[in-house]
Amino acid sequence: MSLLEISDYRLAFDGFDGTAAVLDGIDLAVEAGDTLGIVGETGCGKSVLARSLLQLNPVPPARVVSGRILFEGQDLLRLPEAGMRRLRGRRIAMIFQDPASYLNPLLAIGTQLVDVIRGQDSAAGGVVRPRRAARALAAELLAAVGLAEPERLLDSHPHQLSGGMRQRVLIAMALAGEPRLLVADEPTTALDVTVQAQVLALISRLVADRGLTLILISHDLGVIAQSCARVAVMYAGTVVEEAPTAELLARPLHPYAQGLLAAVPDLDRPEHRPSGIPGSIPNLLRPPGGCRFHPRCPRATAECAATKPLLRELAPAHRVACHHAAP
Amino acid sequence: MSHTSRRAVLLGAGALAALPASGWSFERDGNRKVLVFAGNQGVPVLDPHVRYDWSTRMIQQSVYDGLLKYVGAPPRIIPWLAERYEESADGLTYTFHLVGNAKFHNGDPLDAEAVRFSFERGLKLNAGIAWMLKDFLKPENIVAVDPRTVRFTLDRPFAPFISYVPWWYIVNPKQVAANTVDGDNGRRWLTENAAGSGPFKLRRFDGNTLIHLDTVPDYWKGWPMGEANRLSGVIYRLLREAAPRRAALQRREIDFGTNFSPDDLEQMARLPGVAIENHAGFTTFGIKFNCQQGPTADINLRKAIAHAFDYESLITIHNGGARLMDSPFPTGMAGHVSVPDMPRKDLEKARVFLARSRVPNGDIELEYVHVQGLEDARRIGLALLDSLRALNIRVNIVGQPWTTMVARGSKPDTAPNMTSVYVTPVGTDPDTVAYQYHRDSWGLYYGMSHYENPEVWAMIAEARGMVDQTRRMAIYAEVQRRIVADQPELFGMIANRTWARRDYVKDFEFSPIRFTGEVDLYPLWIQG
Amino acid sequence: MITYLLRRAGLAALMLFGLICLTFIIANVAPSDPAALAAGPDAGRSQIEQARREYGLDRPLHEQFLRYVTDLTRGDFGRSVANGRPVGQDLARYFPATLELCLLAMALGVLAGVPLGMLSAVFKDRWIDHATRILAVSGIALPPFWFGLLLQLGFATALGWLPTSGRLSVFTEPAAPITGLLLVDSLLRGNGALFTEALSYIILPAIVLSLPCLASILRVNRSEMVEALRADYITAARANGVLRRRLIAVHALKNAMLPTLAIIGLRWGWMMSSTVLVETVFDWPGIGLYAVSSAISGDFKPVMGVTLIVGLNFMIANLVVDLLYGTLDPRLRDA
Amino acid sequence: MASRSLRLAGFLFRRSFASMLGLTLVTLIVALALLGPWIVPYPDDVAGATNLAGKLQPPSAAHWFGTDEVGNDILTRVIIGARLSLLVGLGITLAAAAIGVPLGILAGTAGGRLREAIMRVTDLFLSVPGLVLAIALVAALGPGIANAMLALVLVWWPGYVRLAESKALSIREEPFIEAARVAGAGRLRILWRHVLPNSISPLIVKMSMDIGQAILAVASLGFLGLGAKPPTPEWGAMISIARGYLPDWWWYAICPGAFIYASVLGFNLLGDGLRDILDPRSNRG
Repeated sequence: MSLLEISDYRLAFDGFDGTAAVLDGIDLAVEAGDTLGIVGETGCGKSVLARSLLQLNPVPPARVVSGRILFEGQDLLRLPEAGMRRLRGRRIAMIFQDPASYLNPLLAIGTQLVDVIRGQDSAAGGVVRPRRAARALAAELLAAVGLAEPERLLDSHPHQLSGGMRQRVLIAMALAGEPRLLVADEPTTALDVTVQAQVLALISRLVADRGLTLILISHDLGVIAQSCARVAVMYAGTVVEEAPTAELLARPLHPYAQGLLAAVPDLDRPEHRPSGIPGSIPNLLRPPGGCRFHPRCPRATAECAATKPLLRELAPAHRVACHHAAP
Repeated sequence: MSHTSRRAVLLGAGALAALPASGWSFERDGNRKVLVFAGNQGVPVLDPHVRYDWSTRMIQQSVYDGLLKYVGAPPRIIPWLAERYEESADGLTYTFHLVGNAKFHNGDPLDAEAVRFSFERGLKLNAGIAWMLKDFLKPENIVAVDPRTVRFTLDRPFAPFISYVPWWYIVNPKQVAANTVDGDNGRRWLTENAAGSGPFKLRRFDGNTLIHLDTVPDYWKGWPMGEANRLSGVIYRLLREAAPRRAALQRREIDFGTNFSPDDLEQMARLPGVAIENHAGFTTFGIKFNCQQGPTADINLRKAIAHAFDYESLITIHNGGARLMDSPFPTGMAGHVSVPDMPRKDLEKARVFLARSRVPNGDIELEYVHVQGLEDARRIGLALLDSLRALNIRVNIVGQPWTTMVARGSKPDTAPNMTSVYVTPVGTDPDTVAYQYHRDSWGLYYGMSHYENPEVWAMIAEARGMVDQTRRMAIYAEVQRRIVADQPELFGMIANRTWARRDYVKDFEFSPIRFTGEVDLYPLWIQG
Repeated sequence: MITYLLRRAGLAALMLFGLICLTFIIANVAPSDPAALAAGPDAGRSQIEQARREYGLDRPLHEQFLRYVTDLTRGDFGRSVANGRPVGQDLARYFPATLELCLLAMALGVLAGVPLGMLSAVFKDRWIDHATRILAVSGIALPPFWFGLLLQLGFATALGWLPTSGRLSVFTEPAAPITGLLLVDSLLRGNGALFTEALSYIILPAIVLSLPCLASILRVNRSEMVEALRADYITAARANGVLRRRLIAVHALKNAMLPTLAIIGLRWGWMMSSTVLVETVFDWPGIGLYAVSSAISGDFKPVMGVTLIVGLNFMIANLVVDLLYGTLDPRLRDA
Repeated sequence: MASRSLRLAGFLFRRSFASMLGLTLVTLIVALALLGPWIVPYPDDVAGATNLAGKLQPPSAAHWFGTDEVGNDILTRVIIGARLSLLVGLGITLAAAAIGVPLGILAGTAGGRLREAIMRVTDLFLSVPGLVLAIALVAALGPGIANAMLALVLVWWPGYVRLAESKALSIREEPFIEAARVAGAGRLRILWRHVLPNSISPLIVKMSMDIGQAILAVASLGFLGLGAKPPTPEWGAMISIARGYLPDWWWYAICPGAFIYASVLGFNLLGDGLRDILDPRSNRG
């Protein structure tokens, strides 16, 4: 059994203008120890998917239409909030995009960490450790993410920290409950390029050292290529291709994935200008029928508009949802 | 702090809910009782030579004594600190002989010097009561002949002299001297303290909330109800609004209350254990016309209004508890005559007068000013407005603070067309009322009409200096007729004086000379 | 921070002077004659003139103003023409009652408003949210004088559970004040009976006075809580397993409390002004009642004094809020 | 797009129970005020007719809310009172806005000393205890609706200066203003074309709430005996008189109070609802 198994997961957002089919039949499996990257343009639903794992999408407007998300054999979609609370942080933890806004501006770093630690204790149902003990652990965690002078840091407030430090604090928080699965939602997007690399390296090291399973979400294939063994490409609420990273980079099969790769500037060959994909992402209130990519697809046919392509395994561990894709 | 059955009940809210208005009793202090009296007006200044109004004088009368005292209905003047007095034949010299045993609360004897000092102080401060005597009496003409005799020599005869003497309270000169700051003659100190000899002494004084008086056990005059029944004291409680005052009486939180509306009294009369005091009053209500300026300077318009007004409404507003005035003088005042042909509602006549006036078709607006917050005056304004619609005259009803009203009334140019004024004569002498129609009263609140009739003025001036009472009264009879003929005001009514009390309060003694609401606390006691 | 405070204090002083000018102008546009009030009802003309001289009302206006301002700097608010007492003395006498009433009302407002606001935000768009919302708007819409009368009618007259008006039973002679606040004094002296009694008198007016303030606090707190609960840092804390009650009561509330604090400061200023109505209804011997009865009788020095005290109180409240902001928000603390 | 946002506004508004309640109440009060003279049972009773024989009668078929102390029909007076209250509420709000908004925009766009001066004066008036000042002013000028309104406008306008100033300040930084300035548009034109329209939403919200508060404030002055002159039917003054007739004639106080409550509640709920749609970010209590 996989650590995480998502099948036929459909999520809709109800609004004044109608219902947006934000996630449309997601099928994904993550084995323990796996590192999976999810890539796609802004608005393709990758963050919504990531938040689904912790049931953080606000209800309403979010509404589960169908599907299952099995984590360690438990269906998260049917788990009551109380059960979910026991999972958050302890089994599945998450780090976020913009560390400035994901840290409480008014609380000291220490307080935030201690609250996380004690929250975990309480969720575990055991003894909640006293504040002092929690604080000691917090300092350890800060040290573990490579922050100097953790004791002093505990008493400082987020605005006194640099972006990279804040992201490290967030990572420390995520580690507090010794989770099995770490979901990182664009963890480096808001950071400087140099800091980005450091943070990514830190994540990779932690994953390796602690035997974590990682789901890394990014719009940047380069970031994923650095840290993930496998990658899934999302387009407009569907997974269009899933493959080992090297395989996908070498041989993308879905026209969208191909377009995405072409959009990456190749520093080695400056004359090769990124081509991009014509058209824009569809309005999910009235998504195109059949394959959601067909209005922008150079290879679209009548079939594409009529029937939705399912993920087919075209090569070992390489699955594509396209009528026309061939190995 | 005293142990009180009432407070215990008050705090035990549950017990209270179970026992609505039963098991409550007057306050006890030891085995004596405290009477609680509630009124709507504070006592800003207690100094007897600086200020008086009904609530103030009620407390002053309790803590101070005068040479003489008004009692009963009709009001009589009885000896008090002075056991007797003599008046010289020329009406200039008055000699008072003091009782021998009167003493101030601090034990000092009350002697002739104290009396002289007090009158001198009253005249010198030139406030409050000073107006009564200051034109006829100079401080140096008051002489303490011996410790028990004081002699007053007036500048010229002044017939009302004795009628004002009861309001001149005697203060302890030693205490005043001890508390004089910056030569203020003890004024600051006496505002909230007392230096008197009266039946009560001050225990607690907050003129805006509550005044607690204790009875003086060895009051020099003794206690009429007997030592056994003497109260422990009286609390004057300020309850500005009628509804809480009424609720308090119902719940026996207070034993005596004043300033209830006629409608309230009617309802309260039905409550068990509540007794209503309802007595013919002495306070006239009139609507003063501005006789010098504006449309009302026209006597025909004044007459038209006087004949258009629905006088019955005055009675209805008081639920029957009022009499219409039949003279500018209140009934019961010496010299009062019932003037024939007092205007009463007669629209025919009113229209005839209107036709003779400068505004034969009406179509004007007249201002009617009353003291802000006086509910009866406001309602009378509404009745006036309704009445004058028949003459096509509009009425603008304006409530103004006392100070504004007085300021406006001080000059004919600014005096309103019509001003509603209540007047309580301070003494029983007819001059008290008559002089309000004299030129000298122009601009004072009772002189807002700026009434002009030199013949009448001369008669009034002459009468106040006359010694022959029969001739005097004849002049006053003529004065009353002349004033009615000139119609400087719409003569209204005299409302009854009313109080509500618990029925266990005994020996209330009514005297119309007191102000509306004012009660003589001295004879009161609680039975049971 | 220090310079900022000095600047603020300077501005406050300037505004206080403006307030003095304003009240002085208003008091003197009146066509009334304070000397007539000072002299008493039956006073003759010479007595009125004497009173006018005594109170300096015969001086030219600019001279009166100068004297008023110089007196104020010595803490002298002038004399009331109604009773000749120094207004400062009366203010000192009545202010504690108002302060006690406002403090209790504010405590009620905060203690009820903040939790209700939280509750409303947590259960946003559910029935409990709708109910608290109507309650909140009602708190602002209910005429305090009318609501006070209704409460009197119900709890005092009909049920007889509580006294109708006043601050203490007439038979209770309070000992010399320590703080002037009866509830506090009675506790300091360990006098439980007095405490219960004082409480029974203060509770109705305090409830009436607290309503608008409760409503404001509730509204601001609710919307700020809604905002805070939507914030990223709450999502992150939630994702990391911070306890729900800690999340709401500390993480979100602390952020919501800053704007709530601002409204509390603002409301404190308004409350001192609206005690006028509540004190009138409940015969509460505070500065509001003092101001109204003085204004109605045309005695303006007390009204000016009360206006100054209330204005000063408002400025101080604003200053305190600023300071609190500085200490509570670490971003401002460092700035 | 405009029609869509309009539809969205309508959708949000209809979804909110409180907003709909507010709209209903306001509509009812406005309708009563407009139709008052034609629907009241005793139109004479507001002009000063007295009927002392029929005073203080309890509610009955002839007088749904009973009669008052001079025998006037309370329902009639309360309904006609709605006109006065609405007019006064509207008048105070409009006057305050008419003074405050131009000053605020001026302060926000002019900057410098002028802004400093305007804002300091505004702060001064904001720190004035409103009701106490109004009481003092009315006591000085004499009671009457006009003076009560004057007093309330005096304490009401600063709020609008604050609002307009902050809007103008925030808009001043917007690129399109920069563009307009570069394009040579005069200051007045910029004010008129850009700043004002952008301040409209919060302004509408504030005014809608202020009408309610102004009605309440006038009633408060009326209650203290500083409002309308008799026989003008004014809710607060009615309660003030009715207070003397508690508890036996309780209906006298209940009815006008309920109307004040309903109308202030209505305008506040309406304003609240409008704010949720027009100006969702602000949340002044």
